[in-house]
Amino acid sequence: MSIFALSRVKSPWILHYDTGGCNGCDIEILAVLTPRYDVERFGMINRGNPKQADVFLVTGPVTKRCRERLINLYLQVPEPKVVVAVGSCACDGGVFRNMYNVENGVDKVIPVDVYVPGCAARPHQIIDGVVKALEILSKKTKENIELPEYIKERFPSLNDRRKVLEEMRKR
Amino acid sequence: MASESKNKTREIQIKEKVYTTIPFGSQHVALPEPIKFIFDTENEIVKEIKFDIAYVHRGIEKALTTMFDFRKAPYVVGRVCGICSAAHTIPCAVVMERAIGIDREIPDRAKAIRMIALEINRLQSHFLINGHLAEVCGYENVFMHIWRDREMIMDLADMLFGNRVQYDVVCVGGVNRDIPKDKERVLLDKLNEIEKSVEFMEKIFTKDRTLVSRLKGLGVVSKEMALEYGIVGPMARASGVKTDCRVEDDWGLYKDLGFEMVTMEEGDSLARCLVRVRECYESIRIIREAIKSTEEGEISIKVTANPKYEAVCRNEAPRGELFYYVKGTGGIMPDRVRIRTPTLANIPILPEVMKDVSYNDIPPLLMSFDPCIACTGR
Amino acid sequence: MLKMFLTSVLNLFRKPATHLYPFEPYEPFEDYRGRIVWNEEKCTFCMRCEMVCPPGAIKIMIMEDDTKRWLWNPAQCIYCGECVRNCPFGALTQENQYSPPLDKSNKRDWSEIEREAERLKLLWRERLRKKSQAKKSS
Amino acid sequence: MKELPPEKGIRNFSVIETTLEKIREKIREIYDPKKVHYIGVDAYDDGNKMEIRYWFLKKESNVVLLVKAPFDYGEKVPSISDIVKPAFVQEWEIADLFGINIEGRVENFFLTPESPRAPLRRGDKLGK
Repeated sequence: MSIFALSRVKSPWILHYDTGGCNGCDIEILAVLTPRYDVERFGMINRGNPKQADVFLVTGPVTKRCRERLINLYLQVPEPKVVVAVGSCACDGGVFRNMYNVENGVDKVIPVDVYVPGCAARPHQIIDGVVKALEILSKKTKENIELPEYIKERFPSLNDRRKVLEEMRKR
Repeated sequence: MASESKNKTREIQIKEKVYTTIPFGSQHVALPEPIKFIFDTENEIVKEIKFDIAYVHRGIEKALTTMFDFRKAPYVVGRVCGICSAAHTIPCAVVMERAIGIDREIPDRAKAIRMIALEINRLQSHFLINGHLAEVCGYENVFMHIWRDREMIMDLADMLFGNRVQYDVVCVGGVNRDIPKDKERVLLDKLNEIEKSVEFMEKIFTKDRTLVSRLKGLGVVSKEMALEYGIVGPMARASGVKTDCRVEDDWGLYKDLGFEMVTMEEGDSLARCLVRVRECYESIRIIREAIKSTEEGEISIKVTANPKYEAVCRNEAPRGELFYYVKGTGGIMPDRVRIRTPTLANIPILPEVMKDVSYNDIPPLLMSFDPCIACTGR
Repeated sequence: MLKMFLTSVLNLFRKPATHLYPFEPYEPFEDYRGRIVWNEEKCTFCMRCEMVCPPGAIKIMIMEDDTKRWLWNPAQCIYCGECVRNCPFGALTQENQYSPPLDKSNKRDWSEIEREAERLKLLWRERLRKKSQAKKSS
Repeated sequence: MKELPPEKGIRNFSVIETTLEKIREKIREIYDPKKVHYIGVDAYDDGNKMEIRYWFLKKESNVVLLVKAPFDYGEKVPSISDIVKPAFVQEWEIADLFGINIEGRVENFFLTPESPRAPLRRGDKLGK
């Protein structure tokens, strides 16, 4: 299936969360939505609601305070979903690697499907990354979800996961 | 005594009944960055505000004294904030030069290129926040227009410095990339186009009925209040406070080029917005003058010593005064680096301004203050 | 009203602002700071690039048989160009092409490489010391 | 308690040295919102003693002013947020980052329970 056909079949909606980066990639993600690059050509809309999202764009090196929120958001996005780490600091920590309040990248906390390098990532790179993410999304179904050990340990059964979510919401 | 305590508990009970708590953030459509406000509202009128600004705390101040030597410092502090990256790298480089004792020897061409980087940075930041403000007001059309024109400035930065967001052009001892003659010509041509789009922006923000009626009289900051809370940047200038670090500190050539400060008296959201629009003209003028005033030549000097003195530098970032302090000990890493970012000075006034404002006016009011959380958290 | 009508009619004939990126190719500006390219013939493994790199995206591995490898992590690099400017032999250059996105199959585990490089460097220093001791004794 | 003049080219700010008891009086004396702009609060730890520092700007002469007072670890530091209104945010910040006991501080304003305690401190570790 070509990219164009794929994008016609699916209209992926984007959820974007900044986990403590420098805003550089965030403004580039916003720029992707504006007339010059106009990612709405692929049917993509940026929505703040995790329950409606398919593609989860994460920027930033994951500070300790953002970590719980990131896991919470990740669990709220319905399956199948793809996670795109945008920018060097989301991939491997970037300049913030090994600072005391930083987790060194998104993949230490939640599973990541596509890594977009660049500091700050260009709109072209983000489009490339999202297109690649859509390829992965088309292969994913609800059955073949691979949960990472980190999340499995924390939430062994689905019921537990729901309970933890409710507790998080109360906080 | 007993009746007093009874009264108090009754008051609390009434409070609990009437006040509705609305969390805003840390993940929200109107916010590209993580910041959290908790509003206690009474019939949609905000009564109490609590804020949490530390989602982005990474520990850069500590890392600058333990992980990176002073030559790498400008590249690291550029990542404090991506929107005002040049505004961070310049004072960092200047303060290191002052701590070494070579700040008088920086060539004029390097100073001019630093100024061009800073002003291009300011232009794109002002375009960004004004577009975002229009979007938050529900005027998506203007948002798209302004962001389309902003791409011209991003292209300029891309052409001159090699990256759209992180310029990385400033290093300790000067700059590491010159602007050749043919690029200067393209830059001057593009500036005319940008000036046209600034005119368009000014027309919209002064004449459009929807935007003006939405923003006028919203979140008024009087001059006394601005002085008392020590707010900085375009927000202070919109209240009539004459403060601009470009003329107060002498790292650049602003005094030689004749700098005019833009101030307004109203102090409401519209004034803050218009100050930013009018500053764009001044920025464009400064870029032109900076190109004219210097010839191609030496752009950097060799740095051989390590920082050994104490020094401060104040710089006007797009959001206001940016303060850097460095204490060197003669080693390769400084002893203490303090970064006081503009938003840190503008945050204390927010609960005061947001009190007794209707909840649906909060997003435009917040955006007119232009908070940059990546700066605040560091 | 008339003005509005005129603008909308004119807009029909104006070129669209959108750049249809994945279908239309894009050529970056000629000195865009993109990928770092390493020239093996010119490199003397002086370790300068590793020293000046702010995020630590360049690692030089000295294997146990004294062969050397130059490793660069595109997902860690901040593309500042400091290594290129500081290379005394011109072995590093910066292309104007940006890095393609990576996925699980082609992304390196950088923390493992960092650990390995540190371990190998310690071994190398040990070997150097032994060599110099042997020279002294002879 | 005397004001040291700025040294040109080396240190471009002037210093007022005072003690912890007198710092509130001193700041009340010099601070006037119309003439003096408040910049920020900072602390410094040299391994033996700590220092609290307040940065101001004299608007007329454009001179940056530093008011500093040394104190021992664990000593209670008075807050100046009733004299200088916007000081509270940065006071809470450095209280967290240096583990200083400032009046009216909020726990975990900048740090998180999981992050290291008082990361910028050098000597006399917390929880010892």
